[in-house]
Amino acid sequence: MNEKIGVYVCECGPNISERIDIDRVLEEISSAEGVKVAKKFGLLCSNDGKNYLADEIKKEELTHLVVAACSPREHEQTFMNVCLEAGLNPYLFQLINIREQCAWMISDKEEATRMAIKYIHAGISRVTLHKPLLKKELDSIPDVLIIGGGISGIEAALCLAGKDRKVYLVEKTELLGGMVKKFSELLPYQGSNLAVIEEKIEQVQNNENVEILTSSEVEDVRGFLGNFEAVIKSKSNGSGTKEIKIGAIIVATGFKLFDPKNTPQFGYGKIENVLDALEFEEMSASGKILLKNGNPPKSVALIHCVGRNEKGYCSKVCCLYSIKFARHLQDKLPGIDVSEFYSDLCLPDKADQDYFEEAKKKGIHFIRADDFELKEKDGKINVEYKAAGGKKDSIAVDMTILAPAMVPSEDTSKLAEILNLPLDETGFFKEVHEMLDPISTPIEGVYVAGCALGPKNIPESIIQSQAASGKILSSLIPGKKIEPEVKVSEIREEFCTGCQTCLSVCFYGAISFDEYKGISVVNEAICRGCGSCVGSCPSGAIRSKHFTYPQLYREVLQALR
Amino acid sequence: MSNVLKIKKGVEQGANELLKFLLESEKVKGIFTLRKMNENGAVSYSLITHPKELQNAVPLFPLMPVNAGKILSGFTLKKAINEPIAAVLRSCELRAFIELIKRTQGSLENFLLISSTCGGVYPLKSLTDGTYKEQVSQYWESAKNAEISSDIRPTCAACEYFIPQQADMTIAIVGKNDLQQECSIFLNTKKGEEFTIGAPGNIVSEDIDTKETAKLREKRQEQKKKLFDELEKNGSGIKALVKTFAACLSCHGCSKACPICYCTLCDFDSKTHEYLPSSHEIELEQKGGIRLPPGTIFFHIGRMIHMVVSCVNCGMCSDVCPVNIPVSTIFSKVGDSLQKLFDYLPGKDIEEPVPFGTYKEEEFTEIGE
Amino acid sequence: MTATQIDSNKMPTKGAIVSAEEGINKTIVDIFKKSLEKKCFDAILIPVRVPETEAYAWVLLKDQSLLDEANPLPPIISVQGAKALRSLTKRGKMTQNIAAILRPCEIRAAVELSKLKQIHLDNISLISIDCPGAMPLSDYLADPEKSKKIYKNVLEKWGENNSVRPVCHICNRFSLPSLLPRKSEETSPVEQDEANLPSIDLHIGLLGGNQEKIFLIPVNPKGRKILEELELKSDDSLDIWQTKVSEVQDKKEKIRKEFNLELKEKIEGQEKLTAMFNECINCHNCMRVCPICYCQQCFFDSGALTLSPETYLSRSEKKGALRFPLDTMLFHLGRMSHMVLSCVSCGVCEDACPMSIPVAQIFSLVADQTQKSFDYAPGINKEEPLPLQDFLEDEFHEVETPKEVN
Amino acid sequence: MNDEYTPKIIGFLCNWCAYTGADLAGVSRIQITPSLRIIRVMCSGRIDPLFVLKGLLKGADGVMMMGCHPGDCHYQKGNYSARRRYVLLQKLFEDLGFESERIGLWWVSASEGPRYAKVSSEFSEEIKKLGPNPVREEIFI
Repeated sequence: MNEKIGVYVCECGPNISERIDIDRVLEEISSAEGVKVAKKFGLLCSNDGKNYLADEIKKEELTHLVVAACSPREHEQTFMNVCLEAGLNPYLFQLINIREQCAWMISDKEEATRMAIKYIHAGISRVTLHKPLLKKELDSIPDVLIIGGGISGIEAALCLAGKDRKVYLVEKTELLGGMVKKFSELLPYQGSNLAVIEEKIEQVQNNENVEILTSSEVEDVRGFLGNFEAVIKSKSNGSGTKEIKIGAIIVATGFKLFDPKNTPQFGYGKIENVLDALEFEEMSASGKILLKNGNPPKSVALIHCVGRNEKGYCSKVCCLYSIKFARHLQDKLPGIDVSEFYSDLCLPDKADQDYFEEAKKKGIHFIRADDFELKEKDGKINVEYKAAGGKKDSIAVDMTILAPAMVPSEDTSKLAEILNLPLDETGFFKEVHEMLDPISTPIEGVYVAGCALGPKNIPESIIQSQAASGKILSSLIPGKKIEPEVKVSEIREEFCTGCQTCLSVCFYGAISFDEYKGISVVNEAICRGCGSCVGSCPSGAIRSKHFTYPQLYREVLQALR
Repeated sequence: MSNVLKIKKGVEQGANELLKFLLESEKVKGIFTLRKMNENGAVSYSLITHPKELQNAVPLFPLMPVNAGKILSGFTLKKAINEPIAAVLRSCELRAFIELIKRTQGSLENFLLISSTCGGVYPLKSLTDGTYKEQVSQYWESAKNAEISSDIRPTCAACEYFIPQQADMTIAIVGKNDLQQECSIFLNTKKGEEFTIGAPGNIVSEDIDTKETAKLREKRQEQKKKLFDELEKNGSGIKALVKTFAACLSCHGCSKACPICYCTLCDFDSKTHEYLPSSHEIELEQKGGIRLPPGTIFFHIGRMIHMVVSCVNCGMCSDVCPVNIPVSTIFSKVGDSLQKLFDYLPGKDIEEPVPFGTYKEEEFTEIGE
Repeated sequence: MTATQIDSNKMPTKGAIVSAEEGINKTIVDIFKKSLEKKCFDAILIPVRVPETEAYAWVLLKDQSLLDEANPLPPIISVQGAKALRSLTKRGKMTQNIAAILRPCEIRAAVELSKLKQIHLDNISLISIDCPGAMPLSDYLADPEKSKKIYKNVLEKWGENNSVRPVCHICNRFSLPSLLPRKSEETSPVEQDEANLPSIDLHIGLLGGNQEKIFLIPVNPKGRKILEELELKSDDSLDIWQTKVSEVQDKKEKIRKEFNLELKEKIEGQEKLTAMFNECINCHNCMRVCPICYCQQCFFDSGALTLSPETYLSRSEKKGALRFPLDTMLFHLGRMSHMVLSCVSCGVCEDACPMSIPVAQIFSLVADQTQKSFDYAPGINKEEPLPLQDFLEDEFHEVETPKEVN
Repeated sequence: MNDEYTPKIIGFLCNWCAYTGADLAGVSRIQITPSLRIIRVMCSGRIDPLFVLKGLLKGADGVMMMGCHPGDCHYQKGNYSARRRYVLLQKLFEDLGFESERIGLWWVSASEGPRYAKVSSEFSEEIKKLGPNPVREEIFI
């Protein structure tokens, strides 16, 4: 072996120098096999430090670099860049964490020093087994697939098309607009006039960057960020399928309403004139708010939170639209008696409170209650309930409008399977991080926006669509190559027996089976390098680059010296 | 209750009768079964395509030269067979075959699977030293009385899965007191029934699980317990393992004979686990002495980690071990408890995923907290 | 002359005679304890009995106390010593000085492996010992106590007690010095030029010592140095040893001839051989324990021979039945063709065969003939190239097609 | 056994949660006994049971596996595979009469510096009680 390993210990100001006897470290390790130089430096991550390292690599003609400093989570990349500019492959470098793991954690200087030496020895014997790895670059397709032609999908389409991206907008039904299309009006302070929605739909339809595929569904998706292939099945024109190539995907499949039949106490489907929210929206949109017998209702009960207990979450928007309904009824049918039955009021946005207060002024009764039981009683609906105080009570009304929970739309789970996305316990898509990364999914290049993630109002959905578009515009730039993970798994053909165990533990679908050769094959562009497959391969045929068995084994041995 | 084909002949002749019928009626293209190779009793599996060769067929012969599951896997590794072939295997061989198929090491397609309620087999040694000749005489007697026939392999004497899973037909042996007069062939599947249409003999309806089978299962379970307890005599822990594997030649014959060890090149035979002279010298410094070749225990436990959840206790490992290490006993002991832990019975259900290709989010939740 | 014939005049004539009242084993062990004290070696490779068992394992040891259970000549060969040595030095040479005490066939396998770059002999002193043969593994395992008694007798009645394995019973290479290469007919191995040192440094002679003394025989300067360091004079005469060796040698040669003739009878002709291998269950134990079979991945395990089911069917239809596992014959003959020229007839293959097929006997018979035809003796001379890595221009004309046909 | 004895413990930590958590412990200057040698892997799913076995047979007194809490795996489900493999090892060691207390699995999130310090110190104490791994003296493994 003719390695020329350079070992550089960072004093990290006082952080390391005061708690570890660096000189002893140097004298211990300078004799290790393959080590050409062992030196210390004040602050290696400073510009001086980086220049110093770069010069050293060139001057000493180092074949491998070992830096003992802080956590790789902090400065691994920094020093890899140094290697790069000094003409040393950045993967022939190992950063040893003697700050967090030794200096800062072990009070006794002796011990800390001893531990540091151990770590560095391990690093040295490991680095000699490192293989130079090369960054790969792949062309990327800037086009985007949007699944779902509701308001979220439309908004995203407009954002992206506005930046000259080709967009495929796939909608299951015959027409765009989704749920919003069914609404009679928006909240007044949202510009109650539905025309704004119509405008958006029109804009999309007239935008030549947007290819609209209605009555269509996504059947299959293969590939990875920048290079997806999707199969779109159209139900209308003789169920033909269409193959498209895109670089990113936005899922905006929205929601559907909880079926009140699952909560029989509300009599939905059994008792006449018990409607759910959407049915009422359509009714009022049609301008004819009538009972089955053709007469307008004189009294209406609105019941919130239908299915909330069953689902276990608040659907956020029901309170507001129920108030909207109440005021709508008052406007259209003067003198009508309207009662709102709620258990908790959810009025999150700044304008909501006033809207609610006004409603109360207008004489709408707000009754806090639960344990409902609706019965038909001589042509009317008798709403029995337990009031807040706990006392049982009831009123008879002509019409009841239920506000059911929002639940994931049809075939959400099917789509999740196709895209290999996780769902949360409520059945909606699961974001990477509710707070820090609320629209990304574990699959790079696939985003979710709007009610597909859970109950939302229109503004929130629009914000998310814009956010998703922004993510795509900033990560998928036309002409710019994408650099997939380098520390991926590789399969040594001659050892692979083709048992396909690895396929079953790969959560990215990065491994496929080559029927002809009878072996598994890793798609390095999809692989994220987690190494689960490696841990599962009995033949030892899979290797995770930069974390191979021998490399880790060297660390084990050194740990036990 | 299932339909049973009764052939009015001794069980062995009856079985041959069945095979003869299947081949002559051209319901199957060939028959895969044990065949006599010479007079000192050597038998080996054969694919028989001509009826005349059936005269040497000994489908129920109580010896297991190799695990047939391994053979059939190699047979169908490249692709599935496209014409029906009848294969006569024992319960553990069938289970092995199914485990292998789960790992895409073969295909069940177009196989007519014929098995038997298994009385166990004799160790290969008894063939080489000729002792099986007198033993075999009482084999059928004890099978008939649902006894554990003496001198069968310890693994077999302790096997409770002698009623095959997933076979199309099962030739009943255990506890059949009319063995010498008639051969009862249980038709477990539609396939089994179709293939026997027009076969000699009459159909009756019977249940394969009987008092006798229950009785034998009990005896075997007791035997199993005894067998496992015997392992304790070496004590436990690393000392015990060292004693148990003291004579190991590192020939890895156990893994070569194991049907579940399907790797073309065993990880433990690969360069990955070779030692550099320097690491030898480090260890020599630490211990004052090292065993060569190294890694004896590492190999056996390592192999265990790789395959034991799928171990079908076929006993081949012990049978081929040149130094009589009770490999199969150790593996079945560990296998037993791990399979219980993952609620997995190897070879029971071809749809059931292998424990390490899958997981449940809600399992073992107490761990790691 | 082929290396198998002994010319006792050419054998080393001087060595150290050490008395062995406390028994051969103890005497030898004590010598090696001393060698550790005197730092002749850093470590010693020798069979050691595994505590609380009757098994023997190879141990590379520094710690003298481990030598208490050591036995340079156990009743059995468990792992072939060359295999142990290979596992130690396959990936490179040792930096420490190591003495390896091996049986002649193990030494020879080691030398073959070093030619095949599977063993690095640097810093390793090979020390051979007169070998009365080993007992069949199965016999020993069946009753260790009895076997040990028998083996004592084997050592006493050298060459007569045939409870050793057949290949051992007919082994004519039981004492290495008799086979060592020489610069010229006149010189004894000790007077070798440095360039062509024999594979072993030291030999432990037992023959002729009838359990009362042993002979430490240096076969090169290094061997002499070792004796000096052990404060042993190496100028005792070795006549008794020599005479006994050649005496046993003659006996063995005779037994060998007869035995091989009979064996030939038994196996010659395809049918007989097929019948013999018909019992093979394809476990490949023979290959796995064979010291010469060094391939990481044996071709016959590689799956290269796996065919499509159709092919198997049609093959079966030709004969009416097709035996599985397939290609057992192909395996044995193929393996033979791969390694028989280097076969040292150590017999471990036969020991490991669960079907008791006389593999070793067959292989050693074939080895005998093929090696003769190349005038090659495996593992005798480090410098002698492997027959198939070497050729003479003027050889095997008999296999050529006649140049002119009239 | 003397008080000087600090056990040799190997810890396989996943890069995203456990290792970051360990760093946090350092940043928060939480002091621990210097018995644990960390080996960083990308995901707990990468931890090959053979590493754990090898570690113990090579004389480690204990082996720790640490990964993200269930549901938080950076690679979605890697830690579930890890958990199964750990359970396998645990049981297998029990069945073989090994001291299965010498191996352990813990979920440690990136923010759980204190938890990291706690579990590693506690484990180290446990191992101290067990004493050195008997394998260290064993020549015939």
